[in-house]
Parts: sequence; C-alpha cells; structure tokens
Amino acid sequence: MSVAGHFGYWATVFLMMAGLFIVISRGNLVKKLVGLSIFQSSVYLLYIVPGKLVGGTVPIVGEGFTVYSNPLPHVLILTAIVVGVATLALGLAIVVRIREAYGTIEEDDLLAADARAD
Amino acid sequence: MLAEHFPALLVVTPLVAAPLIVVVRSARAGWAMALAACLAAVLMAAQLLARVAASGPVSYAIGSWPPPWGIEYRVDAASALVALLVSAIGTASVVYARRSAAAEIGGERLYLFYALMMLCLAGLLGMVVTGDAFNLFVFLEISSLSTYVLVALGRDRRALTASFQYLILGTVGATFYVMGVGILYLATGTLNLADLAVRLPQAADPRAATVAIAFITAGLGLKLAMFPLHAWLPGAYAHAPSAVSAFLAGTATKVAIYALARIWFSVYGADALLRDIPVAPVLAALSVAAAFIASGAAIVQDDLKRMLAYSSVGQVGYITLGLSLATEPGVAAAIAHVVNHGVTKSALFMLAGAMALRLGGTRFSDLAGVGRTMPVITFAFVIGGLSLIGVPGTAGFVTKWALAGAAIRAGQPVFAAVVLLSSLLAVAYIWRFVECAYFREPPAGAPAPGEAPASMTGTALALTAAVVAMGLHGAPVLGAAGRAAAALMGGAR
Amino acid sequence: MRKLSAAVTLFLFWIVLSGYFTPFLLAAGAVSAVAVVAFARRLEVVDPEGHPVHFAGMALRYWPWLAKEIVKSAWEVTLIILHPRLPISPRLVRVRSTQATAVGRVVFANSITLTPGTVTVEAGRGEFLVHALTREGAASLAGGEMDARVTRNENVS
Amino acid sequence: MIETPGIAALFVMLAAVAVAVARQRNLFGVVVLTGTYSFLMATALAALDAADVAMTEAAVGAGISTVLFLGALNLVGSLESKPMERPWIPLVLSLFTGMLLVYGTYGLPAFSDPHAPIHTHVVPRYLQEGLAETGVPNIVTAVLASYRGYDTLGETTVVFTAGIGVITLLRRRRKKKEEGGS
Amino acid sequence: MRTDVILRVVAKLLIPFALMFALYVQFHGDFGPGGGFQAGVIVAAAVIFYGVIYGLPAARRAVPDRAVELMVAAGVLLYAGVGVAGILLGGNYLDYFVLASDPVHGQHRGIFWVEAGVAITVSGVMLKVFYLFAGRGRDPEDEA
Amino acid sequence: MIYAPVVAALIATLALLLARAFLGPNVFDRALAANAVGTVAMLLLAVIEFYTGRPGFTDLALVYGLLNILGTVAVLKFFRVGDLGEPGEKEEEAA
Amino acid sequence: MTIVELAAAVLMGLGGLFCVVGAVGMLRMPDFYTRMHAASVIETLGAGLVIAGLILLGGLTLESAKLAILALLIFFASPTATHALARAALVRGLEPVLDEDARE
Amino acid sequence: MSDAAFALAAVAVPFAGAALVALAGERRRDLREAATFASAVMLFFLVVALGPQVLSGGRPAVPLFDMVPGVALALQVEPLGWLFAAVASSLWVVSSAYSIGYMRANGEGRQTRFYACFAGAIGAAIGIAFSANLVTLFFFYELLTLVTYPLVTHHGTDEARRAGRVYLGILLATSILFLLPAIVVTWILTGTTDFRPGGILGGRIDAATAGVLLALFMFGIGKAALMPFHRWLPAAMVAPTPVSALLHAVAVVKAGVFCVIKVIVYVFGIDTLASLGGSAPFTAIAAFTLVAASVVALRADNLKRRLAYSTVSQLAYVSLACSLFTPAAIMGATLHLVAHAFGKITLFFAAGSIYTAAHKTEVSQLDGIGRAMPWTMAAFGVGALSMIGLPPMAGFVSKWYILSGAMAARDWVVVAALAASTLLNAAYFLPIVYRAFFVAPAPGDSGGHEAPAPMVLAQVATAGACVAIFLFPGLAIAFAKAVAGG
Ligand code: NA
Ligand code: NA
Repeated sequence: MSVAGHFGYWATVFLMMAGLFIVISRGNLVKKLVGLSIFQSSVYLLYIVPGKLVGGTVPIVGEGFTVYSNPLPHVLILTAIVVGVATLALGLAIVVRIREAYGTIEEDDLLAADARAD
Repeated sequence: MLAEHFPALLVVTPLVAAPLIVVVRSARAGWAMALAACLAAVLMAAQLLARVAASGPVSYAIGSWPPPWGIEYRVDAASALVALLVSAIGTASVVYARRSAAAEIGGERLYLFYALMMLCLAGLLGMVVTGDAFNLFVFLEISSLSTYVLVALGRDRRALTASFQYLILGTVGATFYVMGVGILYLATGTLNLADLAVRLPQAADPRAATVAIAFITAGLGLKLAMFPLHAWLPGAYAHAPSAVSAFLAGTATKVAIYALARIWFSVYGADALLRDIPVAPVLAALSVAAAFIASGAAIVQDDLKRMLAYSSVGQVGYITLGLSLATEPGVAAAIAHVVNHGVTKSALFMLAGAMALRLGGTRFSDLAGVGRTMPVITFAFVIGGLSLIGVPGTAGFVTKWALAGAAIRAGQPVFAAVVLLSSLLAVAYIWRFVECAYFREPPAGAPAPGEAPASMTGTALALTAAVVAMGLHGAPVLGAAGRAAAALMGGAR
Repeated sequence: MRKLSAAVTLFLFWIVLSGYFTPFLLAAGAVSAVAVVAFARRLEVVDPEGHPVHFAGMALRYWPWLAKEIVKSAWEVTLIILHPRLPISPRLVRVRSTQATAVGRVVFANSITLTPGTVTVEAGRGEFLVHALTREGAASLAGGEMDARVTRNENVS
Repeated sequence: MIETPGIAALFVMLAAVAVAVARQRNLFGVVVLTGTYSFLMATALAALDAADVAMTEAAVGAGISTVLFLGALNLVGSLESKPMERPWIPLVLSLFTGMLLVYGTYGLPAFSDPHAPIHTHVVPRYLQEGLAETGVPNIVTAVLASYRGYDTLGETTVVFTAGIGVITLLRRRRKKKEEGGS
Repeated sequence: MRTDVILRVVAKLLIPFALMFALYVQFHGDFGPGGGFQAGVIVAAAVIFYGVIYGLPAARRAVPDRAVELMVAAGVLLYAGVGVAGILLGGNYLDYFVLASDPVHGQHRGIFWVEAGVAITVSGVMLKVFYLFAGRGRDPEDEA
Repeated sequence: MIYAPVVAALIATLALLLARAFLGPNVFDRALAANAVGTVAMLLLAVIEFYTGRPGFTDLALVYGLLNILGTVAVLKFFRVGDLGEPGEKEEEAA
Repeated sequence: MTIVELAAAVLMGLGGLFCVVGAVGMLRMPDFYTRMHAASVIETLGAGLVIAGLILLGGLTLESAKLAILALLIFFASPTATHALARAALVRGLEPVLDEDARE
Repeated sequence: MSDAAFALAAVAVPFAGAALVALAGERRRDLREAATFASAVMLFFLVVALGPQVLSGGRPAVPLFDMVPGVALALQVEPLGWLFAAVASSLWVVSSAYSIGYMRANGEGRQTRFYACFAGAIGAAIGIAFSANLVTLFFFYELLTLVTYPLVTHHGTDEARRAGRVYLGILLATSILFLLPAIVVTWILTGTTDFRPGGILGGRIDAATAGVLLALFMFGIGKAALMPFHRWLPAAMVAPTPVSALLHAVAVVKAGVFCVIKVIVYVFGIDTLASLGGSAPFTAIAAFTLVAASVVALRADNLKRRLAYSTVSQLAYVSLACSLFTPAAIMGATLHLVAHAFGKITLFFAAGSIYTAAHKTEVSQLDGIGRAMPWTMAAFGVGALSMIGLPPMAGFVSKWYILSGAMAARDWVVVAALAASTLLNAAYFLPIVYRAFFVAPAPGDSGGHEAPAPMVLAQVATAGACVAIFLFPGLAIAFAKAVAGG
C-alpha cells in the first residue's frame, strides 16, 4: 500500500490528467486529437503495469521459465491501441474536412462561424 | 440447428454485410444487402426473445471457450428486447434511407453509407448481447466510429463540427468506460460480467468498486447523453442525414442505457448501489435536471431536428430516472421507455426528414404552413409529439404511467411529479410546432402541396402507427420490459 | 539472376530472424521471399540500385577502414563535446565526389554522414555539400581519401 | 533489480513529454514529440514484459500516427493560432478525475503483487494450459486470436470501420467526364 | 528539386527487407511478439515509405486503390468467415477446434487464418488512409 | 548486474535527448532528438532482451528502426515540399 | 563473471557512456547543424559498442546475427535520416552558425 | 348483434363518421354533411338500443386492448354513462342540423376539419361515457381535449391561437399533473382502475390520503371547470357557436362533471367517502365557484361569455352536489347533468342564431330583438328559466334533488349557496329576455329577421326537451337512481 508500490497508477493518473487537460483546454482540433491520444494511452499503463511481475518474463511459454507477466492486459491493450489509431485517423479526416469547409480548425472560430449561421 | 447460433449470428450478419457491401461497391445492391441483414437480425432477435421468454437466458461460448476464459454471449429477456428494438429500427431506417440517403449523400459514397449503417448496427447489437465487459468496449467503438462518420455525412457543414465534437466526447466516454472496466479487472481478475458479479463483492477494496462504477457511469453517460454530458447530441442529431438521425435516436443512446443498466444491476446489484455507493442519487439528480433543463431548451430551438434532439436528452432523463430508482418496477419502466421512446423518436426524425427533403430544411421558418403542404406527415408528427408528451393512446403514455407508478411505489412521489411536470414542457415544444405548421402561412415560393417519397412516408407512418399501437396495447412492451428488468436485476447468472 | 539472388538474400534474412527450422516455417520463408521479390519488382526496387549485388565485396574491403575512421572521429567529437569551451568551427564545404553510380555516391555520402563531425547536406553529381563541425574535419574530408576508397570499391566488380 | 527504477524513470519521461506536448504550439513540434512519446511508451511497455503491445505501439504510435498527423497537417496548417486562455476549468476537471482515479486505485494491489486477483484468476489457465490447448507458445497470441478471438474480430472491424470512414469522408467526387466508367 | 538520391537508394534497399520482416512478424506471431496487426502495419509502412519517397502516383500504380479497397474488406471477411466455418463444421462461432481432426491443429489453422485476415485489413486500411490524406491536396482524381 | 550501468546510461541519454526535444527551438532539433530517442530505445530493447533472457525484443528493435526512419523521412519530406505524396517538384512556399 | 562477460560489460558500459556524451553534445551545441554531429556519436560509437557487447554475450548464435542486422539497420538508416534532416533544414532556410573563417 | 357490439359500435360510429367526412372533403360537401348527419342518427339509435338492457341491470362490456398490464382499454355501459351518452348523442343529431345551417350561413372556412373534429369529439365523449376504467376514461378524456383543440382555434386568428393555448394548457396540465397521478395512485392502492359499484377504494385508504386523492381528481378533471382552473371555458368561446353549443354545453363540460360523478360513485364510493368525511373543502370550493362564476356572468356583456360563466357556475352545482356524498345529491347531480345540457345548448343555439341573423354578440345590443326573432328568443327564454331552475323546466327537477340532498345532509352552507346562485341566475338571464321583448330596439337598428330554418328547428327542439324532461322525468330519474345506487 506504499506510494512507491503504486507508481504505475500515478503515471496513469498523470497521463490521464494531462491528456484530458489538453483535450478540454486546447482549441486547436489537431491538438485536441493529440491530447486524446495521450488520454487513451494512460489506459495502457493502467492495465499493463499491474500485470507485470518482477522476476517474471514475457508471457511466451518457454523452457526454464515459470513466472510470466499477465498476458491478458496485453491482449486488451493491443485492442485499445488499435482503437486509438482508428479514432485518430477518423478524427484527422474530419478535421481536414472541417478545415476545407470553414477555413479554420480553431474551436473558437468554428463556434463563431456556426453562431453566425444560426 | 442454426438457431442455437443466433446469439452470434445476430451480430455477425450485419458485421459481414458491411465488407460485402464494400466489395460489391453498388448502392442499390448495398441497400438490398443491408435490408436483408437487418431483416435477418430482426428475425433472429425475435426468435431469441421468444426463446428466452420460454426457457430462460441463453449463454453462447464464442470459440467454444467456456467463460470466463472465452468471450460469452448472453441473451436474456433484457438483451433480446433491446436487440429486437435495435434491429427493428435499423430495418426501418434502412428502408427509409433508400430515398432519403440517396437525396442527401453523394452517389459514389452511398454504398459506403450502407456499409457504415451495418457496422453501426453490428456494434450496437454486439454491445447488447455480449457478456464480457471488454468486448462491450470493442463493439461500443465499432458503433461509435461508424456513427461519427454517419453524422459527418450530413449536408450542412455543421455536421462536421458536430461529428468532431461527438468523436472527442465519445472517445473520452469510451476511455472512461475502459478505465472503469480496468479497475474492475484489477480488483477481481475477470472481465466476464457474470463472473464479475460473483467476484466483485469479495474484492478486497470497496473504493475500487465505487470509483469503477463512477468511471463507467460517466463513460456510458457520455454515450447516452446523460445530462450534463449531452453536449454532443443536439448537433449530431440535428445535422446528421435524416436516416441517420432516425436510426441513432432510436438506438444509440438506448443501447448505452442498456449497457449501463446491465453493469449497474447485473454486476453491482441494486442492493450494493442503494446501500454502499452513492451513485443512484447523483443519477437521479442529473435526470431531474435533464427532464427540465433539456426539455426547456427544446422549447427555444429554431430548428425542428435540434428541438427533437434536446427533447431526446430530456427523455433520456426519464429513463435514467427510472434506473436511479433501482427497483424492479423502476428499471422496467426505464426499459419500456427505451423501447417506446426509441420508436417514437425514430418516427419523429423520419417525419422531420421527410419535411426537410421537401422544404429544404427543418428550421421553423421553413416549416410554416407545413400542415397544409404535407398534411399526412404533419399529422403523423403531431401524433409522435403526443407520445413525447405522454398522451394516452401513444407509447409515451404507457411508459410515463409505468414510471410514475414505479416512482410512487419506490416512495419517491417527487420523481413522479417531476416526470409529469416536465412533460408539460413537451406540450410547449410540440405545440410550438403545431402552431407553426397550422397557424402560419407557407412562405412565398414554398413547394406545392405534396408528400415525401412513398418509401420515406410509408416507413415513418409505419413507425407512427407502431407508436399508437404500443400506446393502445402497451402491455406487451411493459410485460417484456418487466421480464427484462427481472433479468437485469436477477444478476447476470 | 538478380531476382534469384534477391530472393536468396531475403530467405537468409528470414532464417536469421526466424531461428525455427520447421518445414512449415521454412516453406513460409521461401514463399515469402518469392512473394516479396515479386512485389518489389512491381515497386521497381529490385534493380542495380536497390539490390547492389556487385557491392558485396565492399563489405570486406571498405567497411573495416570506415569503422576505423568512425571511431577516430567519434572520439574527436567526444573530446570536443566534453571540452569546457566547446572548441568548434562549423562550416559548410563542397566536397568532390568521383563516383560514377548512384549507389557509389550514396555510399560516399552516407559514409561522410556516418562519420561524426561531418554530414552530407546535398549529394549532387560530382560535388557534395557537407557540413563539418571543425576545420580539421572539413580538411580531412577535402583530402579525398574516403572518396577515392569508395570509388575504387565501386569499380572493382 | 533495475527494472523498477528503469520503468519508473521511463514513466517520468513520459509525463514530461505529455507536459511538453501541452505547451508546444507548433503542431509539427507536437507531432515529433508525439512520436517520441510513443517510443518511450513502447520501451516502457517492453520493460513491463508486454512485447507484443510494445511492438504495436511503436508501429502505430511512431510510424502510422506520425504519417497520419503529417498528412493532416499538410491540409490544415501547422500552427496552433491561439494560446491557452483560462485553463482553470479544464485543470480542475482533470484534477478531479485524477483524484478520483487515485482514490479508486489506492486500495488495489501494489506493483508486482503475485497474489493480486489478476494473477490468480482466469489467467493461470492461459499460462498453464494455453500451449497445450492451442499449440501456441506466445500466450498473448493464443489469447488474442483464440480465447478472445472475438475481441480481435471486433478490433479488425474497428480498423475496417475507420478505413471506410476515412474513405467516405475524404473521397473526392469523380469528374463528370470520367463518369460512365464502371 | 529531384528526388534525393540518398533516400532513393536507401529506400530501394530497405523496402524488400521491410516487407520480408513484415512477413516474418506475421508468421512468427505464435512464437514471439507480433502477428497480423503488426505485420499489416509494417507492410503498409513499407509501401508508405515508398510513396513518400517516390511519390503518391508511383505508389498508386504499384498498389492500386481498387486492390487496397478490396483488401480492406477481404480481411474482415476472412476473419468472420473462419468463424462461420466453425459453425458449418459443427462448432460454435470462431470455434477452431473443429477446423481439423486434431483440435490443436485446428487451433493452429484458425489462428493462422484470422491473423492473415487481420493483416490484410490493417495493411489495406493504413495504405488507403495514407493515399487519401496524401492525395487530398491535389486535383480531384478518379479513385476507382 | 552487468546490465545496470548500460541501462542507467541509456536512460540518462533518453532524458538528455528529451531535454533537447523540449527546448527545440525548431522542428529540426526536435526531429533530430526524436530520431536519436528511437535509436537509444532500440539499444535499450536489445539490452532488455539479454537482461530477461527472452528472445523477441530484437524484433521489436527492428520495428523501431524501420518506423523511425519512415517517420523521420516523412516529417522531412513533408517539411521540404509540404506534401507527403509529391515526387518532389512542387514549388517551395515560404514558411 | 567470466572474461567474456567482463569484456561485454566494458563494451556496453563504454557504449552507454558515448551515448551520454552524444546527448550532452546535443544539449551543448549551439545550433541544429552542430547538434547533428553530436547525435552521430550516439548512432555510431554508442550504438556500435552496446551491440558489440551484446554480440559478445550472445556468442555465435542466430541471436547475435540478429543483433548484427540491427546494427546494419542503424548504420544504414541513421545517416540517411541525418542527411535528410540536414537537407530539409537547409532548404527551409535554417541558417547554420558558421565559424568566422568559414567563408567558402 | 350483442349489446357489447352495440357499445363498441357506439364509440366507433363517430370516428368512422369523422373518417368519412375527411374522405369526402371540401369538394363533396353534401356527402360530407350527409355523413355527419347519418353518423349522428346512427349513434343515437345505437345508444337508445342499449337503454333497456342497461336499465334492466345489464352491463355490456367490451375489453379492447391491454394498455398497461392489468389495465385494459375497455368499454362498459352503466346507467350514468348511458345517460351521458344519450344526452350527447341526441343533442348531436340536433346540433348537426344546426351546424349545417350555421356554417353555411356564415360561410366558415375549413369546414371539413370542423365536421371531422366535431364527430371525433362526440366519439371521445361517448368513449368517456362508456369507459370501463379510469385509464380508458383518461384516454378518451385527453383525446377529447386534443380533438376539440382544432375546433377552438378554428378561425386561426391570433386570438384563436391564444385561446387555444389557454384551452390546451389548462386542460392538459391539470389532467397530467393531477388526474394522471390520481389514477396511478388509485391503481397502486387497489391494483385496478375499474369502475365498480360501491367503489374500489373502500377499506384501502385513510382519510388523509382520500382527501389528497379526491383533490387530485377534482382539480385534475379540469373540464369540470372548478375554480381556479376554469379559464379555458370562457377562452374557448372564440370558437364558432355550434362548437360552443355542443362541446361547451354538452360534450366537454359534461364530460368533466360526468367524470367527477363517476369517480365519486364508482372509484371512491359514496359510502366510503361519507364514512371518511372531510368533504368540507371541496364543498367550499364548489360553492365559491358557484357564486363567483355567477357574479362574473352578471358583469359580462358579451353574450357567449355570459353563457360561459353561467356554465362554470352550473358545473359547480354538480360538483357541489357530488361533494355532499349522499344518494339524493348524486341523483340530483346526475339529473342536473342532463337538465343543464338541454338548457344550455338551447341558450347557445339562440346566441348563434342571433349572431347569424343579426350579427350581434353583446347583451347590450339585444334591445327589442325578440320582435325580429321571436322563436329564437322564446327558446332562449325557456333555456334561461331552466337554468334558473323554475318549473316547468328540467332545471327545476335537478335542483330539487340537489336541494333535498343538501337538506338531508343538513349542510346549510350549500343550501345558502344554492339559493344565492339561483337569485344570481335570475339576475343575469332575465334581463336579456326582458330586453329582447320589452325594450325598444335602438334607433337605426333594422331589427333583422329570424335565423335559418335548421337553426330555428334545432333550438325549438332542445327547448321542447327542457319542458319534456320536466313533464316526463321518469326515465331520467330511473337512471339517476341506478347511478346513486337507489
Ligand atoms: Na556525421
Ligand atoms: Na503475437
């Protein structure tokens, strides 16, 4: 229950906060997507750090090894990474279209343009 | 027997239809394949619903790996009902899209539209029938990603900003969900919902369970447009192509609600929620706020689709209010409203889409005098609006009845009052449309009287008729919802 | 011939990577090698530039010398970095290149870059633009030994 | 035992890059930093024995994402035009969420606790029987492709969805004169 | 300015090895890190590398859009098809045990084909996305 | 124990390179640092392979190497001509 | 600790040191172009020595061959990347800091 | 055909008529009006045919749909409902004739919608009359509100739209906020919402709950126009006169008080209420409404407005009677429902005739009009006397029973209120009759002529009915007794 024993969680928490902060606070849409990527990546650590066993190895069964780190989080996070890049691709495609339609990718300008349209 | 594979095939059929459509590259064939997949899904969901009602929940081990090691598909009275709703509305939307999407989306992208619809449907159905917390996330993302694109296909450039906003918030929500699931996994070592239900109470630390449900509720709350996490919904629904609005309004938020109810009641259990974790009162408060604030916002919108969208946020408030009661009648009422409001809102968006097609838009200034130019569509819209208000004889009444009853039974008459009082706001926004449609003169240069294409009008009217039928003969839905609630609250096993 | 040698090279690459000698994986490696060569031909990368078999001998004759040069200049740069006053005299110089083929020029250019203290900025025909960290580095390059060695090796086969 | 401090050091660097990303306003700079972030993340993952994940993160984060960002920046311009204003609400929101997560994870098992539920439930079968049941020594692959193969079907579908989504969004209309081809 | 000679030559040298490496990653997913997804990404990266250096039209000539779009769909179909095969052979969906008389052999077979499906779709999608982004700034052109 | 010094040195290298990546001041400096980070990460992976005695990390390092060069070249190609897809003859725009 | 291990440890330690030196150079050098030379130290001596040490530990195995491939990749790719960087920087008009006497 | 089928047909016929009207459309107006008239007549015969069966104790029942589990959308004919249906259907025949004359003579627009909604309103009223349970009643109650909304806003003017808002706002709000919760609570308490003789709440409810529940019902039934929820009624007077006549004299407002009686008799049960006591607040509110509305009527110059407030006050009679919880008072309430219907429709017919023939809307314009329109003003006189409750008019019979109920309950406040309102009734009706016949027309007033024949015939018929009910009260009393459980 020591703070040191939870450093993985701290890293998760910090990256999550940083990512969320970028997503919310930055007006540039590309920057938001970058923040979103960081936010998503915090989950990697949440899952994978606790799966590590010091003295264990990669979960590839082989002669002479008995202690393996937990493979299940690896499987899950592989999926999460794929989801992340898929989201990124889509998000960027939408940003490109927004830029073509509005001439800007700054949130404030977009809001102003939409407000004028209403 | 093929029928024993229906739990898997229900999802796989639309999932396979999507790449097939991409291979075929034809809008016409794509439409036909999408329709066929939808109809197959409807039949399978109906068969499953009947089977579950007759002989209890069905568990299907994908890959023949037994749960919790493999991924389990689990059909019970709740998931079968929601699956039937989703596939039925999907079918209607695909039929409707034949003319509507052709008019709104460029020809060379039309086949992709149908593929995306199928992906969205597959994703939603997967969320419904899966018995695995992480698999739910995967299908959530399938449905979300396809939804972002579908929304972006709207004609107006604001569809793009709406889609982007949805993408950001939807991804944040999904990530919150995964965090919650991750905490649950760390605390219990399992991802299978049924297994979680068994192991969670034995988990060492109650704080983890509390925070996990907070993250999951916030995450799914974003997807289901729970107030105040609804910011993405009005823009998305208002600017998406009509067929997409109709489809999403009836399915997307509803499936997220189902997922939330599944985790709340099947994994955590009502007792734990009411006793240990203060999440139900928070949800109740937000629901009340939604019912009033969002419905109030609906009144002041200048655009019919946007008005309907805000109305959806308010109506979702009713549903979450039912869930927050954490009693069987409350959950049953919520599920019933999922079905009834799903059909109602789909019908309304279809009708609004029909108006948009003929009038070029759904701003109230476009709609002046539409009661004379499109009498049938307008009349049907009024019927649908009455269902939003909860007038007897419409589906909305049936669930408002159940919800008010559940609130009173749960010793929360205030919530019953909230439901009824806020439906007066629905009176206001629906009557705003009525006055616009019937009391204002059509603008100069308005199109000559005439209805939308038959496939659109017909689908919309069929759903409107369903709204009335479910209102007059509401017992089947309420009965099914009651069984669904029992299944949800009886635990996943 | 070039195709065959490319396929064989790739198959050897596979063997080194794989370390498994099951029939299935060996067959997979062979098929993969053929498939990659076929696809690479589609990309038009299996040509004298892309698969310079004739440069094979160079590995033995030129690389040891190059390695020595690299270590030498790396050490010099290390001393500069660690020197309190950071005694640098950066400059852009033009260096003559006498190689006839593109591959030869690339070998020369990359050798320059690989050697700490000099970087090829432009690899034009007959003359490179090089950024050097020190006067001495530029001067030794201007001496032309490296150019000559590369050209010699280029002409061997 | 250099693993733990090494991993911790990588985490600190990751956090530092995240902060740098937040502060950097040239989007090219951001993209480059993001690539660095991915390399660090992948290294950390490798150090955590998640070799498959590390390979994926490296391939995706440092390779594909960079290309994607650049492709997009080409079309949208590369400078974030406005500096940050009033960051307090986002800050408070992020902090609140972070504190919630801290609260929730504080009671969870500590790093490398072999008696944690995740090491004692479900997973033992994969590690002990996986090779015999699937013939695949890499348990990650066994779980990914077989035990939880359905997740991976979903994951492939996610990629497919993104693919046709981008096609749908970015496909140009054909020129009139080229019509009638197919 | 002309394509840089250094990049051109190094790319020619690297790309076949990158492709071979991708196939290695694909086939050795059972034994080490890697598998369909990673292999697919590396294949796509190799072609993208080619496209970056030799230009988008060259890449499109080598790997036409139509083929890429087919790959995008084919991988999912292959994966889902393995699942259906499980049903047809008397098992559950995605049941590999029934794919061969020996269950473990069946598992091998199933994993092989689903990994192939993943690789095909992933490489197709990555490539297509690159084409679309890189081609966006130019004149409209027929993508069929 | 023979690995501890090299791991420590490599991590220190990473930290210093990151400092350069943050300081910039321009995108080339950052790209240079990022490229070096990739290289050092490759070395770190190779060391981890021997430290844990498990094969596979070299594969990982090779992936790094391949994608590192792809990423760097893409950034530069982009910077030079402002377009990923051009063969190279597009006119220069002022930055 | 055997002789081989000792030798390997020395090689790897030296490699690590050169890496640190290169990184210090990256920080100390005045402009982008000069920093490239510092980076070269990492990619040549640093990487080379570390990998050499590892090959020594691995002996005559396929694993060592793989490491050699890795080294080859670094030696082919990194100068290419450095060159590309330098060229791009010059083309985009990034002025190098030059010594007073460096007027060609 | 069984009696159940008759009951179902009675509800269905007006809706079928509405559909026919809509199909006929503006182009075939003769067909359209024929459809209206034919439906009215057919409905009347269907209702009449049910009478003997109901009087002899038969209760034809038609379960339709399971609206919510345990609560079906179902019809059942019992004496009170039959009586209401009989009044509504017979008056529809008369008012069909009247409407045709009125609408044609005034050249009103949107007549198809008018006739269709009119028929729909009658259908909803019959549905209310025949509902077997509270939910069915609520369904038809709301339907009636909605289908009359287009009638109220018929003219499409801003004034009409504002009136429509008030109309819908009050009626929907009260029904959703009070009536629906009352029904839900009843359902939760008893597990049923069926109307049963003797009530369903007996033994399941304490006095406090009963008081709250009763309040919810009384105010929830906004159509009964208890103050302060009465404003929709005068607002609705912007509608064409036949609408005011039929709907706001018969269908809508009677539906309101009908619901009140039905709830008190069949949901609470008179005995239950009497045993629980606590009726005083409702009695007070009803009494206040009774007197206050009369005062407002006295001050209204607009004829229809005066009639409207008169209606508010007359409805309060029924509510007042109901709140006494005695059989005699319930009988009186039932009879008043009938008597007021015939009297008030006569008055509205007359007002419409005056508007059609002389284009006059204000009381102050009516000097000497009796000379030009003797039939109309005679009918008006009959209606007015019936309202006041003087013999030989129907109003006397019902007021007699209410008064005796009040005396039996020894509720002197009620007696006083009745007396006061009778005086007020006289004060606001008799001057009109006096002006019409005994004051000379204003100079320059041409005097005009009698209204078109269908209208005159209709008002004479209803005036005659007022007298007839006084002369032959047996049938009505028999039904009223059956209601009160006598
Ligand atoms: Na160099
Ligand atoms: Na793998």
